[in-house]
Amino acid sequence: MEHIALATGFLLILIGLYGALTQRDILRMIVAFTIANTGVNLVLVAVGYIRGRSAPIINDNLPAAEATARMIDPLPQALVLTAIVIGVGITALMLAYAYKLYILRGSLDISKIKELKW
Amino acid sequence: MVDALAIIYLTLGTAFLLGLLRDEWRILAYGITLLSLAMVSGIASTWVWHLADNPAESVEIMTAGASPPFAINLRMGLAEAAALMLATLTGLASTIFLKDTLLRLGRRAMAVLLVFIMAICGIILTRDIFNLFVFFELVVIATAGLVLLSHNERSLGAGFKYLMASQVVSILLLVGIIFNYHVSGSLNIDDMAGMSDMLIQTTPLAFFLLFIALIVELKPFPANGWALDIYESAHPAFSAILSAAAGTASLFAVDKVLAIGGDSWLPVATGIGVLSFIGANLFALAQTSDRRLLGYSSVAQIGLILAIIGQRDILGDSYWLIAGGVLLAHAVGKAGLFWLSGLIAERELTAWTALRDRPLLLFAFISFIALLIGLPPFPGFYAKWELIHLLAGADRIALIVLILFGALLETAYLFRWFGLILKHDEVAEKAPCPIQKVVVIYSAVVAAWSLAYLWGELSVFGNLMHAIPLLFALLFLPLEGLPARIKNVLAIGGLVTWFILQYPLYDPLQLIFGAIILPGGALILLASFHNQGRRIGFYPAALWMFAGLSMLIVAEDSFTFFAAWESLTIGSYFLILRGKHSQPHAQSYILFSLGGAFLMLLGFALASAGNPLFPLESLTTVAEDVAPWVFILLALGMMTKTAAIGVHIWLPGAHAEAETDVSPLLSGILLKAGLFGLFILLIYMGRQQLYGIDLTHVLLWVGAISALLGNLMAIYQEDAKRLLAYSSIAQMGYALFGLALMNHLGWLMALMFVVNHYIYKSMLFLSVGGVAKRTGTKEMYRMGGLITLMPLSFIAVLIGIIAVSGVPPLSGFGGRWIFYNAIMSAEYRLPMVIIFLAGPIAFLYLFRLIHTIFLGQLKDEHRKLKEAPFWIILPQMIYVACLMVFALAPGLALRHVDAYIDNFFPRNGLNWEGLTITSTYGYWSPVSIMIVVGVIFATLFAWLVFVNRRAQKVKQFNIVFAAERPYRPETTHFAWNFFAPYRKALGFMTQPLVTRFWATVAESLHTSAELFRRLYTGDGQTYAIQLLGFVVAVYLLSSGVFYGV
Amino acid sequence: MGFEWIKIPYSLLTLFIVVNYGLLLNALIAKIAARVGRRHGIPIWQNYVDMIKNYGLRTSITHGVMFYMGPVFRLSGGVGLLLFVPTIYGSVMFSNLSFAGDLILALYFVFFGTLGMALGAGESGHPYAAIGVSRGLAQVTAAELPFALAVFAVALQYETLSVTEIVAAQQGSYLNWTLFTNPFAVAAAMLSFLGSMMRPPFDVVLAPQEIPIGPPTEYHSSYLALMQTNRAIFPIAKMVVYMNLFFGGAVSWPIFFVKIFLIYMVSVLVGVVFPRFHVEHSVRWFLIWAVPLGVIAVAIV
Amino acid sequence: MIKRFTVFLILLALAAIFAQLLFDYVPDSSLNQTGRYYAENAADEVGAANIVTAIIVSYRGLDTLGEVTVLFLTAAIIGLVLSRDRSQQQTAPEAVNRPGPGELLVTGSYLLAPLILLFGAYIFINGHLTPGGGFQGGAILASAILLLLLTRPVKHFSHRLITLLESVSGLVFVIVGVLGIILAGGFLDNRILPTGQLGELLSAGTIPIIYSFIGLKVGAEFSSMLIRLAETEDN
Repeated sequence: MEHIALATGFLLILIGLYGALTQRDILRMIVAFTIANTGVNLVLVAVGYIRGRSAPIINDNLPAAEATARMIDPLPQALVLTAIVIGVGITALMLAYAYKLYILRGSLDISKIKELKW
Repeated sequence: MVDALAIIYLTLGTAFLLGLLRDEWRILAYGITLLSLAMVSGIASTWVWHLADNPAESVEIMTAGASPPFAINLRMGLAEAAALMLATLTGLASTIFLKDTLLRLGRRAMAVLLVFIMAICGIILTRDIFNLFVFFELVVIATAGLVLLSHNERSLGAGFKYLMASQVVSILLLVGIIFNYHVSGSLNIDDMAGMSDMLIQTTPLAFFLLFIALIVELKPFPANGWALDIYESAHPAFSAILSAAAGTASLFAVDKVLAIGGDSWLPVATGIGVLSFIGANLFALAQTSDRRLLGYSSVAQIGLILAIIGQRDILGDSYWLIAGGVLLAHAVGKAGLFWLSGLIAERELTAWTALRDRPLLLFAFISFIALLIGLPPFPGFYAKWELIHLLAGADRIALIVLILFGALLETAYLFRWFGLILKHDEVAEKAPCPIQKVVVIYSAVVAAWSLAYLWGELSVFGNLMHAIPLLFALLFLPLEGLPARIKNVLAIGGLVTWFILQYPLYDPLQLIFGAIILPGGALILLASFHNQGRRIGFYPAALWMFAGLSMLIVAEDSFTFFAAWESLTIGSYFLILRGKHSQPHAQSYILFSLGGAFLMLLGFALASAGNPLFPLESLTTVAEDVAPWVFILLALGMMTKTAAIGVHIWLPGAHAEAETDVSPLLSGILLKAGLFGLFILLIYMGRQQLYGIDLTHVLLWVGAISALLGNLMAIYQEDAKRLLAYSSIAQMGYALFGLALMNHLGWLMALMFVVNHYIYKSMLFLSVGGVAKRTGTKEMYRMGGLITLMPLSFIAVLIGIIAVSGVPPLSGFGGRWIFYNAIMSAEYRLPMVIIFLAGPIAFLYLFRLIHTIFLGQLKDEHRKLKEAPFWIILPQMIYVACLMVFALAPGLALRHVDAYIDNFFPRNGLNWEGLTITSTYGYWSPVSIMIVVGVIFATLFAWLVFVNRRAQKVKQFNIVFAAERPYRPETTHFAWNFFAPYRKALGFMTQPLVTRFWATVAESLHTSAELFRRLYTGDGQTYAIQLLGFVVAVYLLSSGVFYGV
Repeated sequence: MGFEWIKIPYSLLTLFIVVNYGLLLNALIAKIAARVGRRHGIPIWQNYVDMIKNYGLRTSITHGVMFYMGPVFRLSGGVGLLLFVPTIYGSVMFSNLSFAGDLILALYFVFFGTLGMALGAGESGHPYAAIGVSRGLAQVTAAELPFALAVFAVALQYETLSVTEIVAAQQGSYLNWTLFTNPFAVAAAMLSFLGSMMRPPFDVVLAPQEIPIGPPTEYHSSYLALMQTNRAIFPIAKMVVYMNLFFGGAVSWPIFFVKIFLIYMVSVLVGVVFPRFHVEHSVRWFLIWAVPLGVIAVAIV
Repeated sequence: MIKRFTVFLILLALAAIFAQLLFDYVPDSSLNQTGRYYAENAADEVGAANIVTAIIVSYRGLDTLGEVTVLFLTAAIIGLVLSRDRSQQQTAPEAVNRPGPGELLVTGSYLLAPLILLFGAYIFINGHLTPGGGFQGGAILASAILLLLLTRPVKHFSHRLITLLESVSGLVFVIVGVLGIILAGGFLDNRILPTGQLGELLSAGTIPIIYSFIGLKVGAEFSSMLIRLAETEDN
C-alpha cells in the first residue's frame, strides 16, 4: 500500500518532469510542474502513513491516551501543507511570468526566450 | 542582547506593515524599510561584537516553547552572526542603492526586498531542515520578484528560467527531506548529524538528494545557466545581494547539511566546488558583458568556498578563518563590483572606461578585484596562504594545483578588465553617479579595508596593515590631490629615511639589495620631478612596490616573504600599466608574476609540510623527498621575476612601454627581487638532486640560454627600450648563471651584476627615455645624429654601453673578470660555451643603440630638439659618477660582500689587499687599468685635438660619398634592420617559440571558453535538463561514496 | 706596492720595437700577397712613408667629438692591449704593464678599440661606415667565440689566468707548447685568428677593392695616421697573446720576431687561397667549424 | 528528438534513484521519536485536538510564518508585475465582446458566496479541532471571490481592502509570535493564552487566533492573486 502510493508519487514526478522538460509551451510546462509537485506531495504523505491507523486528531474515536498507538505520523501532513502552499505560490508566480512574457512577445514558446546566453 | 529572532520578525513585520501604508506614501515606506534594515544590521553587528568577545556564548533559539527536534530551533553563533551582518548590511546598502527604483515601484517592491533579506537570514539561522526548505523557497520567490526590478526586459525570461530550475530543485529537496525524516525520525540538523552513520548507511540516496539540491542552489558549474542569466539581467543592486548574501546563506546551508553527510561526502563537495571554480573562471575569460562576467565570477568564488567546505576535515581550527576570509572577501568584492556596475551605462566591459577619470571609483574597483583575487593585505590572501598550507600538509597537492590554476584564470580576466578600463582606446561617456550609490560603493571599500585589517589581526602571521612601508604607501592615497613634485619629495624622503633607519639591521647581502632598492629607488625618483600635474596613481603604486621590496629583503619567514612578493608584484603591475600601450604587457606581467607566486606558494607549503608559520632558515631542513620539488617550485617562481627564458615574454613589452621613470624602476630594481629570492633559496637549500640531476646545473643552463637568447633578441629590436629590455633578460641570465655556479666567485659576480645592472640599466633607460620623450618615438631608425643636440644623454649612453659590454676600464669589466675566475672552478663546462657566445653579441646591440640614436644622420624633424629635461639628466650624471667610482674602487662594496659569502663558500675568495685584487687564478688592478688607459687615451686625444685645432665641423649637407651628394642625407641613416646578415645567419635561434607557446596556451583557453560556453544555450528547458543531468552525473560519479562506506 | 717608474720607459721601448716590426711586417705581408697575385707589390718602407706623410697632414674638417674619439679609442686599444701583456717571457724589461691585469683584461681590451672605431665612424654619418661596422661587429662576435673557448681551455689546463704563468708552463721543450698539449684549443683559436685578422676570406668588413666602405674610408690625415699606427701595433699585440698562450711565448726578441711572422703567415696563406665570405656565411662557418673544436677543447681539458 | 531522448535518459537515471529509494523503503510500523512526542505531548502542551494543526501553528510555526510569507510575496509580486503592466496600458478596451454571465450563475453565486464565506470562516476557526485550518479556510474564502469574479468580470474589487486585510493579519501573526517570546517559552509559543479544555472552541491558546488570521490572510492573498490574474483578461 505504502509502496504503491510512493511509486505513484514518483511516477507523477517523472511524468511531470518529462512534460516540463519536453513541452515548449510555457503553460504546459507550468501544468507539468504542477503534476510533479503533486507527485512530491503524494510522496510526502505516503511516508507518514502507517497502515491501519487513523488521522491525528484527538476526539472521541481517538482518545489522547491511545494516540501513540493508533494515529499516523502527523508531521508529514504538516509538511505537505506547507509544500502545497509553496507550490501554489510558485505556480501563481510562474503564471504571472507567463502572462508578462506573452504580453511582451506574443508567444509562449520557451525556446524563443534566448537573448541571454553564453 | 537583542533576541536574534528579531532579525526575522522585525523585517517580516515591516514587510507586512508596509501593506498598511497608502501606495502614495512611498518615501515613508522607503524610510521604514531603511530603518528596519538598519535596525537588523545593528542587531547583527552587536551580536558579532558580543560573540567575538565571548565565542562560547552562542545561543540556541527555541521556538514554540518546545525543544528540538520537535519544534524548529535556530542557532546564533559567531559565524552565523557574521553572515547575518553581511546579509543585512548588504541588504541595507542595496536598498540605499535602489532608492530610485524602489520609490518608483512602491511599497510592494520594498516588502519583497525585506522578505528576501529575511529569508536569507532565516537560511543562515535555522537548524531545521524543512524550515531551511521554506526559507529557500522564499528566497526563490523573492528572487523571481526582484529580478523584475530591472529595466531590462530580458530579465523576464531569466526569471522564468530561474523558476523552472527552482522547481526541479525543490522537488529533489523535498524528496530528500522526507526520506531523511523517514529514516531518522527527525528534521533537526544536529539531531540527524548525530545519526549520521546510520543515515548514510541505510539510505545514502536520501542524503544525496538533499545534498545535491542544496548544492544546486549554489549554482554550480555547469548546471547554472539560469543563474547566470539572472546575474546578467537583474538589477545590479539585487545581484549584489544575490551573490553576496544569498550565496553566503546557501553555503551555510551546505555546511550544515554536510554535518549530516559526514566526511565521506566532503570529497564530492570539493570536486563540485573545484569544477565550478575552474569552469566558471574559464568561461569568464570569454565574457564581454560585465554583469555576466561577474556572474561567472560569483559562481567560481562560491565554488571555491564549497571546495574549502569540502576540505574542512583537515582545516581544523582554521576552517572558519579560511572559509570566512574567502567568503567575506568574495561578498564584499562582488557586491561592490555589482554596485559599481550600476553606475555604468552600457553592459560591455569597455563601457567601464567611464571610470577612468574618477580616481576614487577606480580605487574602489581595484580594492574589489584585489579582494576577489586575494591579494595582500586582503583576507583572501591570509586565507589562501593558510588553505594551501593545510592542504599541502594533508598531501592534497592536486587540489592545490587546481585551485591555484583557477585563481590564475580569475586573475586573468579581472586584471584584463582593469587594464581595459585604464587603457581602452575609446572612453565611454560618464554616467551620472547619484550620491546614494556612490556612498554605498565607498562603504564597501571601507568594509574591504576593514576586513583587511581584521584578518590581519586574526591571523597568526602578523598584520600586514601594521607594516610601516605598506602604510607609507597607503598614506599617498589621501595625498593624491597634491602636486606630483611634493609627493615626489615625500617619497624620496621616505625611501631614504627608511634606509637610514634600517641600515644598522641589514647584513651585507641585505645591504646590497637594500641600497639598490631604497636610495637607488630615490635616485631614480629624482627623474620623476620632471612630471607636472598630480600624476594620480603613480605614487601609491610605486611605494607599494617599494614597500614590498623593502619587506622582501628583511623577511624572515615564508609568509612575510610571500606577502612582500605579492605586494611588490601588484605595485609594479600598476606602474607598468601606466604606460600608453602597456595594457597587454601589464596583463602578461601580472599573469606570469602571480603564476610564479603561486608556484612559490606551493613550494613553501610543501617545504613546511603544511605549517603556515615557516621560518626561511628551515628551508635547510626540508624533508629529502620533497626538497628538490620545493627547490624547483621556488626557483621557477623567482625566475618569473628575473624573466629567465621561457617565462620572459612579459618583460620586453612591460619595460619598453612603461613611462620614462618607470622603466628604470622596473629594470634596475624590480628584477632584483627575483635575484634576491634566488640568493635566499640557494643559501638555504643549496644543491638539490632530482633523479640524479643537479638542479643548480639546470639553473646554469637556464641562465646561459637566457643570456644568449636575450642578447640575440636584443640585437634585432628596432625599439630602443625593447632592446634594453631584452638586454635585461640577458643580464639577469648572467646573474642567474653566476648564482648557479655555486661557488664563491659566482655569487660575487651575481652580486656585482646586481649593482652594475642597477646602475647602467637605470641610466640607459633614463637616457633613452629622455630621448624618446624629445623625439616622440622609441624606434631607433627614426632617430639619428642626436649627439650634438643631446650630448649629456649621449655621454650617459656611451658610459653605459662601455660598462654593459664589460670593456675595461669601467666596472662592467670587473663583472667579467670575476665571472672568468668563477667558471675556472666550476664543475660544468658546456653551459659556458653558450655564455661565451652571448658575451660578444652584447656589443652588437649596444653599438646599435648608440649608433642609431646619436650618430649618423640627423632627421629633419629633430633639428630643433633640446637636451632631455634636467630632472631626467640629473640622475644619469649621478650614475656616471657612480660607475666611475665603482670602476675605480669596486672593493668599497664588494669586499664586504666577499667576506659575507665566506659564510657559505669559505674557499676561493678574493684577496683585496692593496690596489690589486687577486684570485686563485689571476689578478686585476682596477686603478692601474684606469690610469694606463686614461694616460694613453688622454695623450692621443690631446695630440689629435691639438693638431686639428682649426678643423671645422662638417655640416650635414656637405657629406659626399662616391662623389655624389645625397639629395636627402637623413635618408641615408643606416639603421633599420641593422644586423641583417646576422639575422640571416642566426635568425633561427630567435624564432619566437616561447611567445608562440604561451600564445597558444592563452588561445586554447580562450577558444575552449568560447566553444564550451555555448553550453549555455539560453533555453530554460535546456538549463533544467542540464541541471538534472548534473545531478545524475554527480550521482553516478559519487557512487563510490554510496557503496564504498 | 710601490710603482716602479722604470716600467714606463721600458714599455715605451716595447712599443717602439713593435711599431717598427709591425710596419715592416705589414709591408712584407702585402708584398707576399701581391707576389702571389703576380703583382709587384709595395716597397717595404711604404708604410713608413704613408705614416709620416699622414702625420704631417692637417685636416680642416671634423665630424664631431666622436670622430676624434674613433682613432683615439682605436689606438688606445692597440697600445693598451700590447702593454697589458708581457711581450718577452722572463724579461722584467719587456713584461710591460702586465701587473694591471691578467688574460681576461687582454681578452676584453681587444674590444676597446673596436668599439671606439665603430663610434667614430658612426658619427661621420656615412652610411657605408655604418654598414661596415655592422658587418664587422657581426663577424667578430662569431670569430671571437672559438678564441674565447680556447682561452678558457688553456686557462683550465694551466689553472691560471696569468699570462706569465701560462707561458712559464710551456717552457722546457716545444712539446710543452699548448699547440701539442691541447691541439683542439689551438686549432679553434687559429681559426678564430683568421677571422680577426681582417684578411680574406673574412675581409668583407673592409671590402677594400669594391666600394669605399667601412670605417677607414672616413678618416684621413692625422686620423688615418693614428689608425695606421694601430694597424701596425694591433695585429702584433693580438699575436703576442696567441703566441703566449699557444706557442710557448718568446724568451727573446728574435724568437718573438720569428714566431709572430709565422703566426701572421697562417692568415696570409689562408687569405691568398680562399675567396671572400659573406658575413652570414662567415658567422655560420665559425659556428660550424671553429666552435665545435673549442667545445671539444674545453670539454676534454 | 535528441532532446527528448536525453531527457528520457536522464529521467531514467532519476527513476533509478527513485526506484532504489522505493525498494529500500521500509514502512514504519510505529511512530518515530518525533511522531511519538507529538502524539504524547501535543494535546497537553498545545491543547489542540488536531495535532497537525498543533504542529503547523505551534511547533513548526516558523514554517507556517514562512508559508504565509510565500503567499504574501507571491501576491505582492503578482501585484507588482501586473499592476506595472496595467498602468502602462491604462486604456483597456471597455467593450470586450464576451458573452455575459448567465442568469443562473449570477443568482447562484449571490446565493452561494455568503455561504461559502461562512463555511470558510468555520473551517479556519475550527482548525485546531477538526481537519482543516487557515489555509484550507482561506482557500475556500478565495473560492467565493472566484465565483464573484466569474459572475461580474468587470467589477473591480478593492485592492486596498484586501491589502489591509493581508497586512493586518500578517502583522498579527508576527506580533503574536513575538508575544510568545515575551510571555511564554519562545517565538510562536501559543501558551500566552490558556490552553483551555481539549476539544473546546476556545482552547489551544493562540492557535485559533493565529489560524483565523491565517485564514483571512490566505483568503485575501488568494483573492488578490485571482483578481490580478482576472484583471489581465480585461486587457
